Amino acid sequence: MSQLLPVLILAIFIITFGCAMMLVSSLISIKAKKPDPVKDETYECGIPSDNSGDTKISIKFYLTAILFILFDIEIIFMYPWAMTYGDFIAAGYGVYSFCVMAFFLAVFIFGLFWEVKSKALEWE
Amino acid sequence: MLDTEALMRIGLGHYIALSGIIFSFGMIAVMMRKNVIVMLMGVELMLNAVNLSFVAFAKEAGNLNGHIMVFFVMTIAAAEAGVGLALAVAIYKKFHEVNIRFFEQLKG
Amino acid sequence: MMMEAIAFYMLAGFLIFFSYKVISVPNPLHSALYLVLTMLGLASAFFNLGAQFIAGVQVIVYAGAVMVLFVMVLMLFDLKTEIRSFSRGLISGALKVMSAALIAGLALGGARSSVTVLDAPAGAAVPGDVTRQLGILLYTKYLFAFEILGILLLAVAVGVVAVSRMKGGTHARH
Amino acid sequence: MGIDVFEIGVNFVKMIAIFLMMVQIVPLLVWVERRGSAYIQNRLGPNRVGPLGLMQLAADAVKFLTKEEFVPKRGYPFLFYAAPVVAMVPAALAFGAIPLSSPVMVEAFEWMGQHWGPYSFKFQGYEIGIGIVFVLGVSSLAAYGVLLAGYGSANKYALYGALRASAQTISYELAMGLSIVGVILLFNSFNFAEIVGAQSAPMNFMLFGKKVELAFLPNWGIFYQPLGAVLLFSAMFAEANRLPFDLPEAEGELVAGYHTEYSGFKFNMFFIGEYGHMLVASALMVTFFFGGYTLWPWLTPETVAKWFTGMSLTQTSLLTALVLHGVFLAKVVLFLWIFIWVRWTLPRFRYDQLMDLGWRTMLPWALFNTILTAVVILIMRHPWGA
Repeated sequence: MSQLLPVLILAIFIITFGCAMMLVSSLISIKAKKPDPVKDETYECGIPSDNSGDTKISIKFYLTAILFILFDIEIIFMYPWAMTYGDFIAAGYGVYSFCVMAFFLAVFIFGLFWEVKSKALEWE
Repeated sequence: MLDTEALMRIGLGHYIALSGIIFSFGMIAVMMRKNVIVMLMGVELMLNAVNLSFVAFAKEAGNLNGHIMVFFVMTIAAAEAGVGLALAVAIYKKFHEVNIRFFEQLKG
Repeated sequence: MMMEAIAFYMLAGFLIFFSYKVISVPNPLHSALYLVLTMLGLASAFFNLGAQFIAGVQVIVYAGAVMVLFVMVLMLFDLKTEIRSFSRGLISGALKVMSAALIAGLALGGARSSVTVLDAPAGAAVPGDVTRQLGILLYTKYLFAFEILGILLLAVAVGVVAVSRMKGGTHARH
Repeated sequence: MGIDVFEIGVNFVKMIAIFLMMVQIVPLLVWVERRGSAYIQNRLGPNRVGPLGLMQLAADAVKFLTKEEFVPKRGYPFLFYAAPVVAMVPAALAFGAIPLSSPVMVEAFEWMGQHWGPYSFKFQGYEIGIGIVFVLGVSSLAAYGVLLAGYGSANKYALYGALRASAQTISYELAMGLSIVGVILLFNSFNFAEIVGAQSAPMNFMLFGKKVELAFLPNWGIFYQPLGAVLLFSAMFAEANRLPFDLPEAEGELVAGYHTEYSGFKFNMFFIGEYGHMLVASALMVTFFFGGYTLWPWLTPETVAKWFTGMSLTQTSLLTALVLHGVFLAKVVLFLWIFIWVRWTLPRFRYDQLMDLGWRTMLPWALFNTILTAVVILIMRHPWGA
């Protein structure tokens, strides 16, 4: 608890700081003389803005995010291994520890290779 | 019944109660929300609640088997979210619908 | 002792509030953001319970990866509002009552067990460096599960690409 | 060792001071960036307001605060306001966990009729045992500020920019996470203090199970992990959304990316976030590969303390900490300058090139680096003959 409390306090302080600065800024900022409907429009380089709400976005982003999750977990699995590798070596089990991760990495590399091969990571 | 002394002494039971409440919320989301993506979030919530109880039990038992189990549950949960969302998105792309009632009528 | 109790109840209050919000707000995007807050709260609960590495993984995997995916999907398809977020009807009404009873039961049961079962506060602390021990345990006792999970992740990666490639999938060739 | 009011107070002030330092570095960096870019492009840069144009910072601050507020009518006000605040949090939290100098010892003293015990204050915001995992976790939250900004402003350019930015951030997070594995393999620790401590000695390593020591070189990570350092530094550029990876705000295509609709202080907060990421990236590079706050094998807290004999422990440790903090800042400033230098030297990548680089070039190289490190460490540290 005592380790995490400062983090929480700092986070709260930053949020307070941000809100306070926004408040001050909105209090002392120059106000518009009269409301202007055109100014409140969404910015779209000057042409009348398109509000159909039907934005076409490449779905490539989505597959990237999923593959990111999967690879991210595999990388997280390497962290405890990297941390204990020295202990395993010192205890004489270095080759064992290396083989454990070699198998895991082989699967990882195969997966990455397959994704590249199947053009799942291709952006045109 | 409940005396304040027991309420103030945070033990395993408190964490289990908290975990139970969060689990129920997740279950309600799965049973009663209509949006498939919110239902998937409910599943995540349930898995998280279970993780909390695993960690609490691990501390109580004084060994780390619970932590390892949490690690595995997280992996599986992430994989499940990935596949579940892939399916939901595939269906949404085709029918423009995320309502679970609609999914019941799909036929191969 | 007192501080610990206050910290726990604050954390529990936040967690219950956020997870309630997850299931009750109509906009799925707001649900996802509340879920992020719930996961961060759970991470700090793990941290308090001595599972520091697990807390870090919780933040990296759940808050930093899985929920980013959820938020991205919701933004991609602009699934803004459901007019009626809960289904209505007799069965779901019964379900609501049942779930309320379940929550009450679980909470009460947990609180009761804290009185009867537990004499000492949870705290048979794991000795030494938790993360190091976790690593050693993971690569010896749970080696098989660990390697199998590697293969599972590979299978999921292949499956996800296949699902997005299939007819009507996200990456179908037009 | 109990915690008393004095200790809590000092820790609190220290934490806030580190955050404010981060906020204050931003306008200075903006000035350096503008003058530096002008120097690179043979221009003058801002030189009118005050000496060397330094008062430009104050003028900018006034302008940020007094600029007319704008909230898009069609946007989501809460998300729109929350996004800049969320963007500021991750960098600041991560920076708080990095040790900035050696600890300050305070001897026992009498004050206000009370006895205050000896203290040891860490020269950092807070100490987290699993420092590396904490920093990685916190910086993976950076995607939310961007996503909320893009969604909250209900503008298609902002949305595109946000999606691009978050996809880029998460793609390079893989290369970043994997290149750190090499560092962890080398030092066998998640703890920044231990990593810095291991680098403060003269260079020593195991050669086929025998210990070799080279006294003329420091034991810095860069000598063992050159490839990891290059990969980590490049991934950090992408994490901080800096050129050549600043696709999210590619002016030609997306107006200004996810902060198209932002102005005034809200925009400034995104700026603080971006420069905070640069600061964290530089500090991490220094901590992992360039010895943290240590300068050279012979310049340790003990040797510095020897120069100032006749002072109390409090004074010497404070002086040491300040000197070493200066060393740390000098190293960090060097990396910050590289950030700025690269920005005004390299052109921007195309989006497909960016994703290709992340997934198909940097990730395999990071994997190669991990395997190579593991093999070399196994061969070198294995107790042969024992």
